[in-house]
Amino acid sequence: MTTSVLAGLVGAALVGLGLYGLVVHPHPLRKLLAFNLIGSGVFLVFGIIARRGAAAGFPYDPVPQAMVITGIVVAFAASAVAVALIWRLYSETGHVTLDPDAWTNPGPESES
Amino acid sequence: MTFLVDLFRITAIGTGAFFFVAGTVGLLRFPDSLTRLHALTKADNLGLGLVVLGLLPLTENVLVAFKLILIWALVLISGGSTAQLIGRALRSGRR
Amino acid sequence: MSVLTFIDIGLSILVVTVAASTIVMRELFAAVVSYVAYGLLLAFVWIRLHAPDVALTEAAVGGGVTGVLLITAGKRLVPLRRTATEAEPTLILKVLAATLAALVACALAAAILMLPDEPPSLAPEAAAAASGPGAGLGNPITAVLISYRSFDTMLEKIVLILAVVAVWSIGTDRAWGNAPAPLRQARPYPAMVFLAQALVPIGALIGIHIFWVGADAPGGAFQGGALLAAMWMMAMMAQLAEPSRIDARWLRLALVAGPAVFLVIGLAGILMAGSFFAYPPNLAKPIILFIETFMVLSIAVALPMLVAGPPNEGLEP
Amino acid sequence: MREPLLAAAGLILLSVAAGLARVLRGPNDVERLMAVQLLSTGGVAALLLIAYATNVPGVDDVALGLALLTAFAAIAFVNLLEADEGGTGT
Repeated sequence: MTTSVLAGLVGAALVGLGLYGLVVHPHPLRKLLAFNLIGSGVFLVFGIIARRGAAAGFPYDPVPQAMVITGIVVAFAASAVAVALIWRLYSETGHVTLDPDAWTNPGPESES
Repeated sequence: MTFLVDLFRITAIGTGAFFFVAGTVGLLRFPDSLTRLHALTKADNLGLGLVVLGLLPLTENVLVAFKLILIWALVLISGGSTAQLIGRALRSGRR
Repeated sequence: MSVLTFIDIGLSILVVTVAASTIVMRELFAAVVSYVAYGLLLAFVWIRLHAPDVALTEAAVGGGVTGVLLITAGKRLVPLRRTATEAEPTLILKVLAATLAALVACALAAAILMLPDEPPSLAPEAAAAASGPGAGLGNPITAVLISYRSFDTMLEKIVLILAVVAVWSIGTDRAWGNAPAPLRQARPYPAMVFLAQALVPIGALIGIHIFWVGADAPGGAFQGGALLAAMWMMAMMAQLAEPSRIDARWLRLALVAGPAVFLVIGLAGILMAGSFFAYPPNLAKPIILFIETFMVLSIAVALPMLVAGPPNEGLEP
Repeated sequence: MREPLLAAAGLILLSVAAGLARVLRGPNDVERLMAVQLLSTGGVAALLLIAYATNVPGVDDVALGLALLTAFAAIAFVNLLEADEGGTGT
C-alpha cells in the first residue's frame, strides 16, 4: 500500500461522498460544497498520476500537477458564478431552492 | 557537539509534541467553552514554538530559519487575536 | 510498516472523515467550517505526494478562499439559514443515492488499483521544455505553466475574467457600475482591526515572496496572487478597505493586465522566435517573470471581486 | 534521523484529529471555530515535521501560507457569527 495508491483511494472516496451530497442535499449551497468535494477528489486522482509519472529526474510529473493548479482556480471561478446565481435567485424569488413549485408559494420565512 | 544538537532537537520536538497532547486533553476534558479555548490557545502555541525551535538546526540556511520563526510569530499573533474574538463571540452568545 | 505508513493511513482516514462531516452536518455553518478544515488537511496529502505547489494552491484557493466565498454567501442568505428550503429527501432516495455514490467510488478505486505498471509520463517533455523555452526556471511546474502549456494558463486567466464578468452581469441592471456589498456591515472589533493591520502588510510581502521564488522553488503566480487576494479580503473584513466600484478604470485594467500581456508577448513570439508563445532562449526568464507579474496582479484583483459578488443595488450612505 | 520527527508528527496529528472531532461536533458554532485554530498550530507543526522528515522542498513557504490563511478564515467566520446575532450597522 504505497502513499499514492492510498491517496488515490481517498480521491475515490471523496468523489463518492461528494456525489451523495450533491444528490441528497436540497440546499444549493450544500450542493455546491458537495460539488467542490467531487472536484478535489478528481484532482487527487490526477495527483497520484503525477506522482507515478516520476521520470527524467523529477520526483513527479510536472504536467498533471500544473493542470491541477489550473483546475483548482477554474473550479473556484465556477463556484463564484454559482454563488452569484443562487444569490440572484434568492433576491428574485425569496427562496433558496431549485424546486420550481416552491417559487409560486409564499416564502418559508413567513411560516417560521 | 552533534550529539548535543541532536539531544536539544529531540528534547524540543518531544516537549512540543507533549504540549500538543496536553492541549488536546484540555480540549476534551475541560467543562466549558472558555476553558477549552484557553487550553487550545496556550498549549498549542507553546507546542508549535518548541517544534520550530527543534527544527532550526535542520534548516539549510539563515533565511529558512528566519521563515520558521516568522511562521511561529504569525501563528502567535493570529492565534492570540482570534482567541480574543472567539471569546468575545462566546460571551455575547451566552448573554 | 514504518511510522510514515501509519501517518499516511491516519491522514487518509482523517481527510475522509472531515469530508464526510461536510456532507452530514445539519447546518450550513458547520458544513463550511468542516470544508475549510478539509481544504487545509488536503494540503497535507499533497505534501505527501511531493507536490508543495499544489498543496499551497489547494490550501489557499480550495480551502481558504472557497470557504470564505461560501461563508459570505451564507451570510447574505441568513434569513433562510435555519429553515428547510425543501423537503428532505426520503429514506429510499437516500439509500439509492448512497448506493450510486458507492458504486462510482468503487469503480474509481478499482481503476486506480489497476493502473498500468509502466506509468505514462510527460516529465521528459516537460524537462525538455524547461531546458528549452522555459530555460532558467528551477521549478518545473512554473516552466510547464508558462512555457510547455502556456496556452492553458492564458485561457485559464481568461476564464477568471469571464467569471468576473458573469458575476457582475448577474446583478440587476440598476446596480451596474456600483460597488459590491461590503464584506462586513457592523463595526469591527478592535482585535479584528489589530489583526488585519498586523497581518495584511506581512501577508502581502509573503505573497510577493512566494510569487518571486516560484521561478525556482515551490510557489508562483497562482499561489502568490491568491495570498494577496486573501490579504485584500482580510482588509475589507476589518473595514480597512472597501470593495471597489466595478466601473473603476484601474480595476478593469488590473483584471485584463495578466492575459493581455501574456497574449501580446505570445504574439511577439511569432516575430522574434518563430512561433506563437515561443520565447527567445536568452531572454526567457526575464520575460516569464514579466508576464507573471501581471498575472499576479490579475489574480489578486479577480479573486476578491468574485467573492464580493454582484454589484449592490442600494446606495449605502 | 527521521523516525523521531515522524513519531512527533504522528502524535501531533493524532491530537489534532481528536481535537477536530471534539470541536466540529459542536454543539455551538463558536466552538466549531476552534477547528481553524487547531489547524493553524497543530497543522503547521505536523506539516513542518512531515516535510522535514521526507525532504519535500519549499515547505516553509507552504507553512507560511497556511498560517496566513487560517487567520483569514478565522476572521471570516467571526464575521458571519456576528451577522447571526443580528449585529448589523452600528
